[in-house]
Amino acid sequence: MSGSEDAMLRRALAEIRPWTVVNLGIGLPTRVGDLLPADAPVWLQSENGILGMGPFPLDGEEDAQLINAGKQTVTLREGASTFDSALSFAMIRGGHVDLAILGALQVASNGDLANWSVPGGRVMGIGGAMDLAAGAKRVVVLTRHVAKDGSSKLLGGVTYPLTAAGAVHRVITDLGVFDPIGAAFRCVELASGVTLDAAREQTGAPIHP
Amino acid sequence: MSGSEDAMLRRALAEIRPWTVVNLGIGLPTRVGDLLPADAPVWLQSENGILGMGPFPLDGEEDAQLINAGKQTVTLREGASTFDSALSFAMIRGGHVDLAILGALQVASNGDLANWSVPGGRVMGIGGAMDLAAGAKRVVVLTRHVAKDGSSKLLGGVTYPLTAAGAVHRVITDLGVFDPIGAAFRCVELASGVTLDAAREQTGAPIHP
Amino acid sequence: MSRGKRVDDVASALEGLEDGAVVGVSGFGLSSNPEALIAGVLDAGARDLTLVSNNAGAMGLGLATWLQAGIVARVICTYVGSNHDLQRALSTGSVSVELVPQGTFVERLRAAGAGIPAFYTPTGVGTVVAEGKEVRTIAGRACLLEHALPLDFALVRVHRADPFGNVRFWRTQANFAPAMAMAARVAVAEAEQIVPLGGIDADDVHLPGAFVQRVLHVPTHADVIEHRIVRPR
Amino acid sequence: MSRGKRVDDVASALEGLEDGAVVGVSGFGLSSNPEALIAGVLDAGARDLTLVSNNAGAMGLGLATWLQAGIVARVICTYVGSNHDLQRALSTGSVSVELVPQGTFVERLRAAGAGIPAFYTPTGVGTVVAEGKEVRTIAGRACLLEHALPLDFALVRVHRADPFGNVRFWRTQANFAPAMAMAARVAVAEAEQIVPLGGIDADDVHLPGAFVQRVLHVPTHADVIEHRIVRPR
Repeated sequence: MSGSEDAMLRRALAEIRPWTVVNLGIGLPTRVGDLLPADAPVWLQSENGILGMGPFPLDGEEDAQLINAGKQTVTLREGASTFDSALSFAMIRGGHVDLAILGALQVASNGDLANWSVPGGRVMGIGGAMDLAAGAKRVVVLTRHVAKDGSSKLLGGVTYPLTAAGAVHRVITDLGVFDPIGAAFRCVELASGVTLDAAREQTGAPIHP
Repeated sequence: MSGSEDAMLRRALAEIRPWTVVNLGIGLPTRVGDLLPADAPVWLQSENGILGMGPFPLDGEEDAQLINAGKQTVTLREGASTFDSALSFAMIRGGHVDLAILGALQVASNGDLANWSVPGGRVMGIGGAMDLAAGAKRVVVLTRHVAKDGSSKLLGGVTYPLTAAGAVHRVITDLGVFDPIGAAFRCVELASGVTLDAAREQTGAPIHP
Repeated sequence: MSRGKRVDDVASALEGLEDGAVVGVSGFGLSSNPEALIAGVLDAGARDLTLVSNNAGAMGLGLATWLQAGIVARVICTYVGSNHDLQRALSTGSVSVELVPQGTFVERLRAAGAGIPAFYTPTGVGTVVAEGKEVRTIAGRACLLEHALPLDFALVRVHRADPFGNVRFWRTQANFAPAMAMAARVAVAEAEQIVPLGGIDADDVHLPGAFVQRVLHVPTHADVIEHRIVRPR
Repeated sequence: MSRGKRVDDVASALEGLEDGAVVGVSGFGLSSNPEALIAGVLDAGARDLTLVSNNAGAMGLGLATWLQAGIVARVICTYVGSNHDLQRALSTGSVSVELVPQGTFVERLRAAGAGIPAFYTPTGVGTVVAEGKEVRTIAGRACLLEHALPLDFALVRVHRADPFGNVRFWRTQANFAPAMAMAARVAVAEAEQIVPLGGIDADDVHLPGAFVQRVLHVPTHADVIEHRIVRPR
């Protein structure tokens, strides 16, 4: 793990309040869960039907029918519950997930999120992405600020296929924390050693201090 | 119980097939359940959240939180399940109740049913009546042929507030068994000692033999 | 045992209940009532309530005491029956009453909790229930458009709860409780038993804690039976 | 033990499965698959199927074998991911694929089973999913009209079943099974364990037998794990 990723994960962790329900998207967001103390009163939701995921199983204790939405073997914490997908998405769409931490391909300053499809790329599918983005009470995006091709992921408007409009409340990147406020992002904080000007240079939308 | 009521109940019982789900309305229909052998593989549904009602409890074994939709203390048979009202009405409205045996104030030859409200009378409420009539796979009405005021309950059209349109498949009365077929009822069978002419005299719609 | 969502008393359980609130209360007639919470609302001082309940009490008991106390402005229910207080309120017009088919009633609550703002149902087409509603033919069948019914508070009776608000029901106790809890901004579970986290196996939870905001332990209840029918021994 | 809805073999379980049928199959990737029924469909001879499944198989296994065999004309799913057979079918156009958000996917199944012909959801507004669909603002929020998704057959994996078809699931095994069973004309439960009537307490039934038409006992499964992640001991 790079230093910046570690800082990103810890900053995302700080968004989590006790006794709440949190859904962590596939990839970097999933790893936020690894930082949670085992006895933290936080209930990780997995859209395939778990509220209260625990850590990965001990070697030899994995159960093929106890997986998360990334199809990884997982465990249950004390006070967990299992249920079917209809109830799971009632929970998600109905606003009972307090916080979703999701990955992104692009986020716009108006809160639009694109995280399911790259034009011309392989079709991966939608899964629970649209429901989570549209339904969670609070949506925090956790992503590197700049894509591998050098383009900024924080833009004035998304150009990739939309996941949900106006859905994102906060973006945590390796450069800092930015809230979409309409025509611009507001800079909530900057990562260690990052200047506002540097962040602005790498962002496709205005950033207000 | 009068002889004719006994015959009506037994005729209604003959509508019930093994390994099916049956909802019995309040009043006379409920009493059809009393005729079922204890081990009959029939699952009585109660819209407040039971599939598989058993007989009334033994004195002293009643449970205030195990009641039927008529708020009577009941028991569970082997293989029963309990659930919430959302699932219960999903079962009803979704066509998973094979047979509903319901009471009626009026039934029309086009299958229209009125069984929840008398104009000018006390408002009793709708309860599950409209969902059961609209949702059950097969609706059989069990009622006396003629109301206490001498008017026929089997009519060319209902005049009381409608419960559900075109919902009724069969009517079992003290005069016989009659299927709504549109502009008329078809006489399926006559009760012992009842002539077709006698049934016609007491019916507000044509009866085809 | 961790405190979690547990509250110490009825007053804390009802904190934030304001005049004009829309309050759902589970139970079927007098069966499976959250009795302490129902009594507590009388003391809480909130008035002009919209009561969402299948029967709104019976025999002068339960939610009928709210009608007697005059704190209810509007009732959304499915059945009036022998609830004399509601009959009286209906005939004098002291409260407005919206009668809803029971399946539509619970589906509207479930919809509110599940993020479904409206749905179509065949139930009620051509009846008084259809008045003023959009009718649309879908897949060859006429349907009514019905809207979600969100609640400010849900007061629900449960058998067992843990500090996160995971819940189990007993027999026909669930009825409208899950849908109401889902539909509510604040769902309060009146639990006969409290168990620690892990006291209910994950596969045995009837309603996950995500849908419950407060848990109140009330070990004993009057549990009046409306129609006690028994077989002789 | 009473026979009830139990069938003796896969062929009996799939009786009546015809060309062009709409078949829902539960499971999340290769987890919790009704493996015997999936294999049985290859032998049953029905073609031109519409497959309703979250992933339509993975790693060339499970439902991917249906794609390989060319018996599927259309897939309704939520995720393609690393299902190479589905990727190939997509790119060659050999099957038509309808991608649905997972919440809408399961709600459409649940709606079909619950007698709700259509509903509104905020999910997918402004996205490719909205193409050709009615958009309507309800309670201030733009929503899509989505229709029920009824099935001819549902093939679902369950942990335990009794002869009436009452069912329990294990851990994350349920996923789409309850909604699919509800949505289907014929729901077949592939059960690891069979218990007599009464073997599941009424309060412990996850899916009542009203939603299950046939029960097939299949005690062992391959249960391939796609991403085995463990902590060292």
